[in-house]
Amino acid sequence: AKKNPAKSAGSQTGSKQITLGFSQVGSESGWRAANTQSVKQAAAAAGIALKFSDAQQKQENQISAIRSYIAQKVDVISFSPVVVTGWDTVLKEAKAANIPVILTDRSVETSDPSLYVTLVGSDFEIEGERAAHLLEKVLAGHKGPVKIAQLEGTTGAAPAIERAKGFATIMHASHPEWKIIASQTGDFTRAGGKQVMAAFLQAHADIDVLFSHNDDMAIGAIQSIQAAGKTPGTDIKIVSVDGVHDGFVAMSKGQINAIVECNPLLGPQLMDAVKVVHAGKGSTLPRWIKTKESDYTADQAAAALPSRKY
Amino acid sequence: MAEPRPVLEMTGIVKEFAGIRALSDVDFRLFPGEIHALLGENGAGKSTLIKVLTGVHPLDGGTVVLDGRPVRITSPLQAQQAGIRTVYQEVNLCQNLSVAENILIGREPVRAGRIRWKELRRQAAQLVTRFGLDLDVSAPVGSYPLAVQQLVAIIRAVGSGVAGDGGAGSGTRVLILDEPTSSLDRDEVEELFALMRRLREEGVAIVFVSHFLDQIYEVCDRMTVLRNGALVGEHLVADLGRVNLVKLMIGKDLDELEELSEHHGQSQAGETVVKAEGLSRAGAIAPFDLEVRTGEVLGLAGLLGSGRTELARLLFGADTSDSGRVYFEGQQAALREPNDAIGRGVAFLSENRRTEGLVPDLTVRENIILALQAARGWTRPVPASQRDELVAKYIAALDIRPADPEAKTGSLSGGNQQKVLLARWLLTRPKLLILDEPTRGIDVGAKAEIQKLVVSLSEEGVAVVYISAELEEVLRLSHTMGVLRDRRLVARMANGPDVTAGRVLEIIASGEHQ
Amino acid sequence: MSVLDGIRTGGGRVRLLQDRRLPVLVTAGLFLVMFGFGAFRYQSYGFLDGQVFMNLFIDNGYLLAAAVGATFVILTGGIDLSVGSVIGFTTMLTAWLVEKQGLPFLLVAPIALGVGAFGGYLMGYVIHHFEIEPFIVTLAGLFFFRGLCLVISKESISITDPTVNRLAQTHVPLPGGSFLSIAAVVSLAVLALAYYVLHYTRFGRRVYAIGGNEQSALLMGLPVAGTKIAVYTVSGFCSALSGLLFTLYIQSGDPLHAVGLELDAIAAVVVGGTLLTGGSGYVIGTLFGVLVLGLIKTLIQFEGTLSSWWTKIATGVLLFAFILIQRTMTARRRT
Amino acid sequence: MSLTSLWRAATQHRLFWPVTALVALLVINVPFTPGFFEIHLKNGHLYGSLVSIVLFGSPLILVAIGMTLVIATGGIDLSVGAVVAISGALACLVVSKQGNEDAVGGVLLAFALALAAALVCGVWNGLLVARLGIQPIIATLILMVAGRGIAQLITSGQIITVNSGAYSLIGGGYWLALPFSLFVVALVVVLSMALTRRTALGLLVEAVGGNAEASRLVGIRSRRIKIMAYVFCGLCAGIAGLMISSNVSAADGNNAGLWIELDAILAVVIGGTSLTGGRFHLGGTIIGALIIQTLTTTIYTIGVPTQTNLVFKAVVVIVVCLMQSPAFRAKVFGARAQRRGPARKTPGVPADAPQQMEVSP
Ligand SMILES: Nc1ncnc2c1ncn2[C@@H]1O[C@H](COP(=O)(O)OP(=O)(O)OP(=O)(O)O)[C@@H](O)[C@H]1O
Ligand SMILES: Nc1ncnc2c1ncn2[C@@H]1O[C@H](COP(=O)(O)OP(=O)(O)OP(=O)(O)O)[C@@H](O)[C@H]1O
Ligand SMILES: [Mg+2]
Ligand SMILES: [Mg+2]
Repeated sequence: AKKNPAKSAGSQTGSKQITLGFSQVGSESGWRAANTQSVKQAAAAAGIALKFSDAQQKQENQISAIRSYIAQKVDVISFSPVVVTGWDTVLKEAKAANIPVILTDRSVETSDPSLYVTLVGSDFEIEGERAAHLLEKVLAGHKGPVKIAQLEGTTGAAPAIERAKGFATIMHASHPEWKIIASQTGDFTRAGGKQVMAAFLQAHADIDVLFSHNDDMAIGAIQSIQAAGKTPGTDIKIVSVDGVHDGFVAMSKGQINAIVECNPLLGPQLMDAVKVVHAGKGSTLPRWIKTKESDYTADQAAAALPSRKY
Repeated sequence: MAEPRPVLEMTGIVKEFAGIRALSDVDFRLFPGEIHALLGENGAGKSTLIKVLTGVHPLDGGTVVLDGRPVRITSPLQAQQAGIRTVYQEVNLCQNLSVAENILIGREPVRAGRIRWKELRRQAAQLVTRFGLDLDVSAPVGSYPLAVQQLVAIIRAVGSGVAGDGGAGSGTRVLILDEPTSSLDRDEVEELFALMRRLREEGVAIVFVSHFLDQIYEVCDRMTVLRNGALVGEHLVADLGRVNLVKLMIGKDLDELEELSEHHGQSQAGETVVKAEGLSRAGAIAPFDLEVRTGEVLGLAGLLGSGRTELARLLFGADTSDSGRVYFEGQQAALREPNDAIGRGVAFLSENRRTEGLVPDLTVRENIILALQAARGWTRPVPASQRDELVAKYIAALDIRPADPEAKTGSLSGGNQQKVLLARWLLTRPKLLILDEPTRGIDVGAKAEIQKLVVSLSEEGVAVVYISAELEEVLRLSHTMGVLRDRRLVARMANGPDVTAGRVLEIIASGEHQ
Repeated sequence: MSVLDGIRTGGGRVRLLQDRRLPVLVTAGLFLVMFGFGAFRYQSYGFLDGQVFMNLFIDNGYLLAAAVGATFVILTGGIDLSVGSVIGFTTMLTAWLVEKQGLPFLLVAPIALGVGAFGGYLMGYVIHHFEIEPFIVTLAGLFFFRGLCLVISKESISITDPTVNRLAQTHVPLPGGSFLSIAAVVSLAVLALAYYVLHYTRFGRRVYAIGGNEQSALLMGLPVAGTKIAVYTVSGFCSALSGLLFTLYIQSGDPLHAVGLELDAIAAVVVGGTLLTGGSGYVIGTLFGVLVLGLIKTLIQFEGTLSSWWTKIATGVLLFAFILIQRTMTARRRT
Repeated sequence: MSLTSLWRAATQHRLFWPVTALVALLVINVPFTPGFFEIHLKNGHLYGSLVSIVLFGSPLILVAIGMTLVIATGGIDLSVGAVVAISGALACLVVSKQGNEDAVGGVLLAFALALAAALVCGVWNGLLVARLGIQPIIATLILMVAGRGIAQLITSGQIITVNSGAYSLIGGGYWLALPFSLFVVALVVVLSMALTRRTALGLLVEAVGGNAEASRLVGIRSRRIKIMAYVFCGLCAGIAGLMISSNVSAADGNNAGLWIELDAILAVVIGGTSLTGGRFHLGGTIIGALIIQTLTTTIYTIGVPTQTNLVFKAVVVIVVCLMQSPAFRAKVFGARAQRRGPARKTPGVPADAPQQMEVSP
């Protein structure tokens, strides 16, 4: 059922159609799936020929994918870096082949900023900070020390590290009374969140707040909290990141108190950028095109729920 | 002349396996330039003594003195470096390597650390031919029959001594051969003996283990007899007659052997059990016809590599045939897998017990029950009571030691393992029993038992195909004889007083039968 | 002795049947067929550009180095699961020493190699002397080294060291305008060395002997202990080397680098026709194994229309198709 | 005196070291979680660390049991993780498609389909290994890779959430105040014990694993046996998949059962079954699985810093394995053992042996 790619190879056949080579990190979560979805749809809508490849969470795959895009002489290359470091070589090759590069979702560390045109995405560290601020709202009126349990994402993964960092910054800056008494990785999965939370509840009778690096872990944790005979959202306040559909469902039930949205639907923004870049006006773009995101608390949940696409 | 100093002296040797004493306070001494027989029943402790000496098993007690210096040998490597070369009972070669490598590995000719392959093959070929063999030394050793492999193992052991290269092995002081002849034919045995004598002249001390008394009396100067892991005595071969020797070994007189003389009365020709027409397998055995009736013992004679095993394997469906048909009790059978044949009441005792027979991790009981169980299928286990009774019966009947159904089969002595495999097939009550080298590594007493067993089975109407490297045995037992040569069945004849070893050898040599 | 003539002829036949080079040849052949297929299907994308072929080496050089090490272990009938973690650890250690401690790369490299080799040695020692299954010991190794990565730092460290950059970006030009990376060249050198060691040194033959039958090898008086431990040391060393190549390739240390790479390495070895039971196989086969895996990736990337899950499925299907054909072509009659 | 002999007998027992390790691990928790061994009733069901160990450990136990049989035949199955994902995904898909997710009928249908899929996976592996003679590790690697893809194909990359009391029972629910999964595991264990030890299957499996060629020559249909083993393993993984997804009432094609194959193999080996095939011990496997689950829980409860989780796990694993290794004990505690070893007493030479030996002139 594979169509002969030669047809879709716009750039070769001289037509005006733009070919975009997009290398996705992988498909590790619902969030990611929504992200992929959005990119594909936006490309179709914008009439851009998309060459998509999935790196299965492996940087080496992403690099060789980018290489193959260079070999295929696509017009624009875009990718969401699996890690922040180690892109110089391949990006230089892209530059040498003068193919412009657009980052999505997360940024990279590089010696030479001219290696990519712009970044379409969000900033995990800031998400962490936003989470902390949301928690302030949630805890409004609460007196005395706050014992926080943290569900980290996959150890070593950028979002996990940055979100923790951002949260900690605010905490240390302005909340001496907050204390993280337990922190473990739940690998961004529901099962992980549930198991870890169950163990936390055994070990610490007195957790006031749960900060979860994504909704899935929070949802898992909620089940453990209930199993322990407590009411999530009341006995234990919960703040999490992402804003996937199920997260909002939980929030509308009052089980999650607040969610920091991290919007995967950046396809349209990306495609706009691609067009601009291909038109050679890349320099006009900002270095960082922020995705449209907002923060939600339980009271807004019900209203927002219907509009959640992912 | 004054007695020379022993090259090797072992005193008070003790070895225990999980509390069982395999050797208790055994003394053993070995003089330069002698061939010393190590004798005993199956399980007496011969191989264990050898393994303890060469550092395969750690000593539990006792001392070893080599050339007057006490030594502690903890690995076969050390043993080799001390000038002790060994051919262990079960052929120990690396099937994946070529004959040449198996002979010389560890002592490959190298220049600047680089193996000289041509030279390696040359040396190997030289050793092989020196032994009167003619093999393709670059073929994987696994592709040769067991007998050939055994010869290769021997060549490896003695080779080093003979081809005095500078390697770790030069200057063999002691050569140990644990049942080297168990699967050899006369000619190879002759070659081996010639070599042993040559080495004896060179002052090498040789330990020789065998269950063939004639061979003992043919080459050995001195013998040490073990029983149940204890020393029974050391004698000059000249001083001790067979009867006494046997008596020493098994602790009771043995006259059954004589009694069981030239049995091959009229095979009360029953109806045909198996009939092969033009059965063949390329490269292994030429098309042959053959027929065995109930109660008939068909003996197959032939030299090493003549195709006896192959013939047997075809009848059993262990290998698939290229051409020809097989009939069991009249109707034709397609043998794709062994269990096609087993379903028709065929049993096959392989000559190669280690790779094709035993499941070493399983207990004696499990190994014995295996064939029967396989026949019944996994859904119908043999009832425990019946199983234990059967197992107990055959352990007793074949005198398997230790008589413990829970013992790990892998830890049994060679001969006892062979008996376990025999028992495995006997309790399937086969109609056709194919025995390939059934008495390999079996001691005199047990051998007689097994031969009697064959006779009684045939009297009960079981058809038997009997393969043995020992021509006398075949002649003694079989009603009809088949002679193979170069993988072809060249002659079939009824056995009788007129059929003698000489005559058979004649046929083998000439290749046709007048 | 003439009775053995028959045997000798038989020998020829049987050897023909069991020629151990067959799997390698088949693998190589199939690889070429597959490549031809790709060339035909994606010609319009410059698949035939010599560089696409060279990229196979550039993008899989580190895998080749690791797989070569794994070949040694597998030839003895063992297995090494720690490969991926050791690679990850090496990238981390290198990056940390170079960037955070400011040591020169040329000093760090030998340290890293030493650490990897020592790790392998330890595992080999435990495996042999304490008779614990290689699978488990090296699995513990897998956990341990991955853990060490994180202990060094949870965050990835990018390497800005000029030496590294130079090494990473040097192109070794080849006739026809295409080029190789230093890493690719090194990995090919390792391959050649390994071939020499396995086929022209006593050590190499001992590796095969142990794989053929460890018990026999012991009774034949070969230094089994030493060889086995050495083999794991070699594997550790190759993994570390692979880690360095990976560092050059990616110019960063990341605690999650090369997760699960051990399976790729093992797959490459096995696809290359080596038996996991040991004793049979050629390191050259491993090269083709690596190339095949790399080619599968490349084909999928050139296809460029596959969604995430179809990528996985396609990988599995291609692998299956490959092994199936290889299997049917090398299948031989039981004797 | 008799006590020491009793002690020796105990230490001889196969399960001694695994059980010791398990107990030790459990005890480690007490200082950190004083109420570790407490179990009390929380809204109608038992609640406590031990309970959750069993609850979360059940899937691993199941997978490990299946793996044990495969390993006993001399094989290995890397695809169990993928199978877990597939069955979970399929079941959740079916349930979520039901109008009324709580309808028992729909849930049972989901189970049936999921297990059917798992069975197919098992057959596939079995055929590759037994019929085509592909090396197990690579044969199952194929499904390990492709299976994840299939699972994601089913969920189309999303996490399928189900809100079905009936469905959440099997992996997350309680029955008679006990985790329901406990009963499932118990059932499977009893079944597999019966299957292997009441019939001759166990013996035949061990024979095939112990010496394939010999087994062929005694007429064992080793192919069938192997295929059965892989099918059984697939089914176990399938049930585990149902449990895992039901436990969180959601199917995650990408992460469900990720790397569970390694833990399962680990459990099997810790339980005393050799990867080379042959003898296998289901009891040991269960202990092994519990050890691993306890280890996981311990890491969470005693507050090991995230980045040292793996080092901690590695150390525990290696210590457990060393303790089990006779060679290690011999080398380390060897010295004493030597001395305690039987003093050489004069052996009983049979009476009829010649008392004085003639020596050659
Ligand atoms: N590895 C082992 N573990 C336990 N018991 C053993 C082991 N090896 C040998 N034995 C026991 O030691 C005793 C002597 O065995 P050994 O092989 O020395 O007998 P043998 O004289 O060589 O007999 P055969 O003539 O049949 O070869 C036997 O009872 C055997 O069961
Ligand atoms: N040179 C050889 N190369 C490969 N296989 C061989 C060779 N010689 C013999 N064989 C194998 O050996 C068998 C033929 O010898 P076979 O063992 O049947 O004869 P035999 O009379 O039984 O010898 P033995 O007395 O040693 O058993 C076949 O399995 C054949 O494949
Ligand atoms: Mg013996
Ligand atoms: Mg034979």
